[in-house]
Amino acid sequence: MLTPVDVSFESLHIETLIPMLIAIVGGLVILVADLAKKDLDKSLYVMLAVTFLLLDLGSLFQTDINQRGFFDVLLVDGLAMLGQFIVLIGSLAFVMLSFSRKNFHEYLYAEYFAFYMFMVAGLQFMIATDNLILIFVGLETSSLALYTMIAMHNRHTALEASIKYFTMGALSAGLYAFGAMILYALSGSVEIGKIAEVLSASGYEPMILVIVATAFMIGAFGFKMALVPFHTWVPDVYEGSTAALAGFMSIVPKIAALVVIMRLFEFLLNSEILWVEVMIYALVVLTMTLGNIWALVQDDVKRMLAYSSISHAGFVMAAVLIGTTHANSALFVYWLLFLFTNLGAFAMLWASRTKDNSARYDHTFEKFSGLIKTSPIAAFMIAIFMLSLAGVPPFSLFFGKMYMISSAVTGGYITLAIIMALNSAIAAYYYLKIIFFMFFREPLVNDGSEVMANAGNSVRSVIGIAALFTIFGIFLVNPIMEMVTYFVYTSGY
Amino acid sequence: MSEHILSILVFFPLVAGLLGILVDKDSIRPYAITVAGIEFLLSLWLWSEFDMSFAGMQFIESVPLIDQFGISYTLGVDGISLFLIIMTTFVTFISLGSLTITNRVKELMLTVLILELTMVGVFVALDAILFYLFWELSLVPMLYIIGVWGGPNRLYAGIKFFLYTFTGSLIMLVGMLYMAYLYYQATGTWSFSLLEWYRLQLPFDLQLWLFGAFFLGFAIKVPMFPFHTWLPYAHGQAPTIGSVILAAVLLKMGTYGFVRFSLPLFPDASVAFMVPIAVLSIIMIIYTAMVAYAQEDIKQVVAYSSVSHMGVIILGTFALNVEGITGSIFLMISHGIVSGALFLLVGVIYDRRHTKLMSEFGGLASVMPRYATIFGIMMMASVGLPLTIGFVGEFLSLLGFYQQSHMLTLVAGIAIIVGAIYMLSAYKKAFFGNVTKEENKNLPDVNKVELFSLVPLVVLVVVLGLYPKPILDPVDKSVTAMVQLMQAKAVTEDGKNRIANVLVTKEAK
Amino acid sequence: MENYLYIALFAPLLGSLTAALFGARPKTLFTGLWTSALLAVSWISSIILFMHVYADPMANTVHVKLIDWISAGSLSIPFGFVVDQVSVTMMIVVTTVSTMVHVYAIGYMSHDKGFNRFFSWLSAFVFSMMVLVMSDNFAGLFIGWEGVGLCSWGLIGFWYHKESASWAANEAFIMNRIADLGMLIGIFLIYWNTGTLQYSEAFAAMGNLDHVLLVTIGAFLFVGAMGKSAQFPLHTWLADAMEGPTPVSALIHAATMVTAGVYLVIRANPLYDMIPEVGYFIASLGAFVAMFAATMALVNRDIKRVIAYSTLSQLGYMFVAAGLGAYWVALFHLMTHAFFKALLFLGAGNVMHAMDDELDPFKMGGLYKVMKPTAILMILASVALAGIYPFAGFFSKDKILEVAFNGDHYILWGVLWVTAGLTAFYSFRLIMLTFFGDERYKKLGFHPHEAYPYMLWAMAPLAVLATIAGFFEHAFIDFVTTLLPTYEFYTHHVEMILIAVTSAIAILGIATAVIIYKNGMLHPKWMERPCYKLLSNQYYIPQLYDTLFSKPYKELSTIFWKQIDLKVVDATVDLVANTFFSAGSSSRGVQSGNLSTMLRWMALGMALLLTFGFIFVVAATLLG
Amino acid sequence: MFETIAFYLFSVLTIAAFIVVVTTKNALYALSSLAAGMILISGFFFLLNADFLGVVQIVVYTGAVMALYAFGMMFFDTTTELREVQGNPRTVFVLSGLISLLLVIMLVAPIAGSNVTALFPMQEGVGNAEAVGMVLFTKYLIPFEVAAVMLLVAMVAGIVLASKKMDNSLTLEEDA
Amino acid sequence: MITLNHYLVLSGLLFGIGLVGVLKRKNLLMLFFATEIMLNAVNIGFTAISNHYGDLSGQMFAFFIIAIAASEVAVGLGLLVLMYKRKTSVNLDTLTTMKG
Repeated sequence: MLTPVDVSFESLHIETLIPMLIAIVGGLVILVADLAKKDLDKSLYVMLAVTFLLLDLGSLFQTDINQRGFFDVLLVDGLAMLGQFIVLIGSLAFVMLSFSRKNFHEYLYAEYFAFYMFMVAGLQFMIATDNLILIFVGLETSSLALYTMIAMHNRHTALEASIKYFTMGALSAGLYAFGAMILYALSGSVEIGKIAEVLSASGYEPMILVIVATAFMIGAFGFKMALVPFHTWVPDVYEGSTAALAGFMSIVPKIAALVVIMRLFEFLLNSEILWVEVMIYALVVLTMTLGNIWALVQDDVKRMLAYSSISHAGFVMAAVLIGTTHANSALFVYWLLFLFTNLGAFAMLWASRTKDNSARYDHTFEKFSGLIKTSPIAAFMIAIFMLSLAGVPPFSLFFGKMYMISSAVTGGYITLAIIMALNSAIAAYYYLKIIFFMFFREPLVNDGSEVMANAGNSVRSVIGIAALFTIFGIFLVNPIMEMVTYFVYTSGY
Repeated sequence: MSEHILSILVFFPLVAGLLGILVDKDSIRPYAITVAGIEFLLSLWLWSEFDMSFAGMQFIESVPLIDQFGISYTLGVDGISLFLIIMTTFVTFISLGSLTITNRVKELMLTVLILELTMVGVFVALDAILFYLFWELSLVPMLYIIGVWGGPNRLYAGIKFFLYTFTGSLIMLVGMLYMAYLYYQATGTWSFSLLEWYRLQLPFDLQLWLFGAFFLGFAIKVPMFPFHTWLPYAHGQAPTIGSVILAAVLLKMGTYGFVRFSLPLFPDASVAFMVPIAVLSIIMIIYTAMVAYAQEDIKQVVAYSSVSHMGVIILGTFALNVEGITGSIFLMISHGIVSGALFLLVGVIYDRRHTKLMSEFGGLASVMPRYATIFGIMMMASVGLPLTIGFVGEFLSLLGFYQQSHMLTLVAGIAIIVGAIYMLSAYKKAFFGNVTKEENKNLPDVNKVELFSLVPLVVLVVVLGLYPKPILDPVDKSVTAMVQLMQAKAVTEDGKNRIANVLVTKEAK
Repeated sequence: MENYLYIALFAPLLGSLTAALFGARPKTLFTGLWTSALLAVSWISSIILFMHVYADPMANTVHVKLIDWISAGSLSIPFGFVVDQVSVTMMIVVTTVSTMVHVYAIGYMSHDKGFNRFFSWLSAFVFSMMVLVMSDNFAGLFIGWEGVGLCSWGLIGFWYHKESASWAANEAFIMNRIADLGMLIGIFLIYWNTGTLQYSEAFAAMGNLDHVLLVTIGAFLFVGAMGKSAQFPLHTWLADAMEGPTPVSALIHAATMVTAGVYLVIRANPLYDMIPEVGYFIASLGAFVAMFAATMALVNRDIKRVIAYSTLSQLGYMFVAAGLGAYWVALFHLMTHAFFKALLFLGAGNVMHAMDDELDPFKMGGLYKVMKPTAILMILASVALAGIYPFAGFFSKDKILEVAFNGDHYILWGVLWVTAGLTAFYSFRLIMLTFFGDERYKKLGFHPHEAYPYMLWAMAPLAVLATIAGFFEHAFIDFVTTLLPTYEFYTHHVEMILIAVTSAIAILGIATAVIIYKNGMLHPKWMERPCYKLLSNQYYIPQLYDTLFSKPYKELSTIFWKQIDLKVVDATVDLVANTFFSAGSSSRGVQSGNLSTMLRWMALGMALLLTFGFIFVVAATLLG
Repeated sequence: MFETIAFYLFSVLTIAAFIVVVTTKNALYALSSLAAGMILISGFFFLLNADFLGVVQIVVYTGAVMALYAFGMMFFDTTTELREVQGNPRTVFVLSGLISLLLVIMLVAPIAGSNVTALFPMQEGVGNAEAVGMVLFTKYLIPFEVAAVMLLVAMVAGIVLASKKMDNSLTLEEDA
Repeated sequence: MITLNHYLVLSGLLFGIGLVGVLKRKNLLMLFFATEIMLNAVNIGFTAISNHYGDLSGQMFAFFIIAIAASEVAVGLGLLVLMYKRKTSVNLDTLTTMKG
């Protein structure tokens, strides 16, 4: 007969749940508001979203580190903290972009913003646990919401993007499930911590199954992180969705995936199985290089940025490969700085979005030619973000790159460090390309009014903030490094 | 006040430049010139405040920037960098003063001021990352100058200039990071401060690798053969002011880097690489001189000539003795002045005829005697005639390197011959003979504005040629200290022997 | 005394600078007068210095140190000047000749629009020459060395609109540069081995240096000397230098600059005393050049070039003396030669003036009637050159022959002896062709006229010196040998015979010349002779250099630029860049946009991962 | 013994059914054989005495999912068989063949599992359903709730995407 | 005797079949069928293992996978409906506007 269990409330550590709870509640509130009164203006929803995200952010730091909650399903360690922090910052920044001057189809829906909140919640769950089940569920929650949001932009490209993303997502879900199954088969547990224990106890035997599991996990998260050859969705999905959403995708879901990857591969890489290291090394190099090379030949800025974000993903995967505390903190530092730079870049694209759907591309290079003549401020903004992406000091991302490369050096991966350096050099070309168009060409397409056509005030302010962070990043790097290193170190990575 | 003079020097142009946005575009010219002038005066003030009797770093300012990672905002100046700074501000001032461009002049002025910030920054930075920061940042304004005011092929030239140097310096960055890591291993704390790094004594093989990394960065900037091909394009396409600053200052960053980083950090590697580098620089000297001789475009002649001269500078640097290094530093300054002046002069004729082909000219000496005279003086300085500024450095560099290798110096000495050949033949083509072209018949001679910029240069060329002492002494002091440091740090026998021990030679005298 | 030194040194500079101020202006007679005046001042102070030093050669040498010039590491070079027996002699020679030439030039250049520029350059030259001779260290010497090079460049190319002139100027400069490299290396050697560049200290330190090293130093320094004194194989520039105005030739390419090489050897006598083998080489080269140049002078059809070649051969004589250690003899001949050769050139200048810059003596003849004074002066100079008693040339040249004989270098002596004859012949060939015989110029429609009187007066002092200088021989010996090593003659018993023999061949040469060219000229068929062609083409050496060096250099440079720099070095850089780009553009098709393909890429990734894994496992199990 | 037979029987059937699913041209066949396969799989669940799961399987799949698909198929008239032009089928079979081959080979490897201790052991005399319920509402409470959110998202998404509102696109209209 | 490996192999095979479907199908609807197959294959595996260890987590996982599959179906069908409205086709070859 089943013995009744009594669960004391304290043992639950409810505070570990609160952040996600807030996000979910936010989503529900938005839905309810919509039910209560039809066609409220989007601004209300945006502000609701912002409010709840802020609450969420605030509630993040009231729990202490390395706290487990709810029968040890939730795990709030430093990684979780940082991950959620970045996710929330990113979501906040990008949701602000919904205040576009032009109105797009998805903004007619309260659901859009509800999805946004649910997605954030899903990602938070994914981050704040080491339980493969919860990771899977969280991941799917966020993904499903994301697919829908993309489709809701409601053009043929958006639909196409959504379907492609969805289908490949389904495949990767299958891969994930299979991988998890093998791990479970090996260890009889679905909690990464336990799996690690058991495997190291059994000396990673049978090695062959460990390898299978790893392979499938690489496949699943390679898709999320857009590592070559699992990257093929990226350019199309970015192109199909709005610049705002594309920017979001380039930052937020990836950090969630990164955290999981760090949890998962931390011990797999420490196993004596050389294969894992080699494979990831190869993936990193491939992703960095090919991403760059394909970005070189793009005609559309957004698509170019898509490829470049692939390359950046490869860049941070290097940190996972290296796996030292230095590297792991470098990863977060890089991502935080990358967040603001990319935010700025995509926001500029978003600001220049028009409703001319005749051409395939929204943001061709020609569109920006001679921008310095027509609207210099915009030109300088874009220039700053591009230089930062290219890693030209003193713009913020340089320090990310620097710290990352230095982690490679300290980790003993000199060759990798040099490859990273050379890749940054290649990347510089396509970032400069748009600068060349803006500054060294005569205006041909438009009188420049178009470039700020879609920029509402909040979009402008977001751009401004991003620019500030990018320019004065040099002064933020130190606190960021301190914080990140503390969190990463305390959670033992 | 004077303890923050370096920061003032660095950031004054930026601040003034940003304020310049408010100035109306018709009156931006005087504004910018004034700013540059003040900057120049500031640098002179620095000179006056500078303690000649002290060999080490002076006016050191240090503010932690990224404490976590040992990056700090550290500035300092010693005899080696002092005159490069003054040269920079001076050249900027002159080139702004002689500016003839009229379109988008406001942008140009501000760009040049920002460029000045970066250039001064490179020479005063004592923190590797700070140095790198200014180093990279200097590419952007220069790219802008080339890209906006350049010739028809400017995009290609610009991208080539940028990517080439960028690639090199990224490798250098890796080197720096590794260096910092070594420091970390040695001391347990991160630091990018150069003065801290000087205290490291590295094992030989590490030195080799790191030297290689730094070498790429510097060599491409210098530019050393075979990395020099971006330079002709950049010069060919850049507007006069761009070429002047590029030749006068930007190239010096590379050679300065060698002196500031490669030599004191990796003495043994410097010794080990001395011969290959010397060979490279000899190829540079002779080969590019011959290429210069083959040019049809007078600006290209000057461009290649500066590559050739940089070869001599490198040679002097790698003499690894006080004479050579002092000479090379003096040569940096003199080449800055001379090549700057030559580019200005080319600009003068270009403004008049809008062509740079020597075949278009001929017999200018009779049409524009003053111009011809000034050009002649500058040419002689560039050929390295005694009593001009050009001689001192070249003489010392070769003299210095002679101690290391007789044969190589003998070959390198051919510089003074081939140099004379291309310069004289170019001068002959452009200035001698009869005036053949109708449009050359009544070209106006140099006017007041141009004289304003050229005369000071001429004066400098002669005065410093006659009396280089005020510059040589502080340089010599700092270099002596540096060579002693290298001597002390050298780990290999060969290193110890090759690096001329100052003390001994001093006694011998 | 220092002040006199400074005056002597800087007066010409002052003149040059003032003239330069008017450089671009049309002729202002003032500049000519002013510079000449300043040179006179310099001349006077040189005389005073001479007196001072002469009074007590041991004690009274003036030595000043102006300022430190270059000091780096253990190297320290001052602007130091010394007035000792040798340098003061040189000063006298230089100032005298140059003063005269200046005065002469006022007339000669009077119709040239570059009048002021000319004087500026000319005085600048004198200044550099003074620096050269007065400096007390090798670096200072080098300054003057290059300075005179520069000035000669400016003056040879004075009529820059003439292609030939500017070409000759560059040739001269570059050839000198080649030599200067040698000199520079010599200086480096001296510095690194003695630790100083001061003459006195350096020579003192050389005593305890390895012999081979000394030989190297001597050799390299002499390379420098060869360039300046246009010794074979660096001689071609001198003849071409005649493109310059005649006063220039007189001053630079006869009297002063070209003798700098000799001066260097004399100055470095402590060094060359230690290395007789090099000295002997110098002497033999000198002898060879003497003969070589004389032969070319025999047939040349250009007044100035003939004189130039004779200069060359006389320099050869000087080197013989210097090389054999008879430094004072060399210096003595240097001095006398300066006087009569300058005179000769100025005379030639008059002739050119008369014939509107016609240089071919075959177009002249019988000019004696119209320009008697010039003719007399030139004959006088030629006699001196030929070495007929009692003219200056006789004393100095005979001494050199005697030296050669004395050192038992009979071959050298023989060569020089023959050369003496040739010298006499060609100089009188010139005289005859120019001033006597039938008046060929008439048909060519020239209207020759005598030069201005003051030009003639300017020549007069030189003429006097050319006549009487020889008689100061003994005083000269006593004076200079207080510094230079004395030279012992063991040939007093044959002295008279030698003199007789030499004079004989000289007279013979004159006689033949007179007879052959008394009326008309050599029979045309002579001109067909290969040897004649060989000589008149200067042994084809210029052509040889052109094909051997100039042309290949030009071609090679073009190849370097067009083929290597653009097609190889630069191309590789672009290639690297393009590979990346083309890799991108060719492989972007991977992104076909078809969902199935995308899924298959993912599957491929998985397949690869698993395969590698499998392989790895198999390998691991096999390898254990 | 019975287990063995059942296993092989079910396996063969399932595999057959699924092969039909992936190969047939006719959507109806595919759908029905998929349903069949699902039911057979639930059979495995019962074999592995996971009764609760078996029930869920039948209910969810053959109930909900199949119904959905059926509805979908009615919506797009799949009576007209959709011609699938294959790029080159070889790649497909090579890839998937390779993968499944490797999988099979690798999965033959014996599981050590010696030092594995069950977190939630199945006690004697406790029905699977109760046990599952117990675990589900303690340990897996959070995932359960999240799954609820997920289903909500999915539901709303379905509604939104299929709704009339999507027919006219604001994105495509000028200056809105 | 049926060991765990039998089940694993089976699940592997089914997964492979699903994969074939995913790669081969152009009809999106039927492609989704294939994904369902994959997930179910995994479910078998999980249940088998959970039975092998006598541990319930596996069943839990399977349970959640079923839930996930279901919701994917919902979203997927929604997308398909939308697509069909636009293109009157569910063939994924019609979705190739974005490439390169």
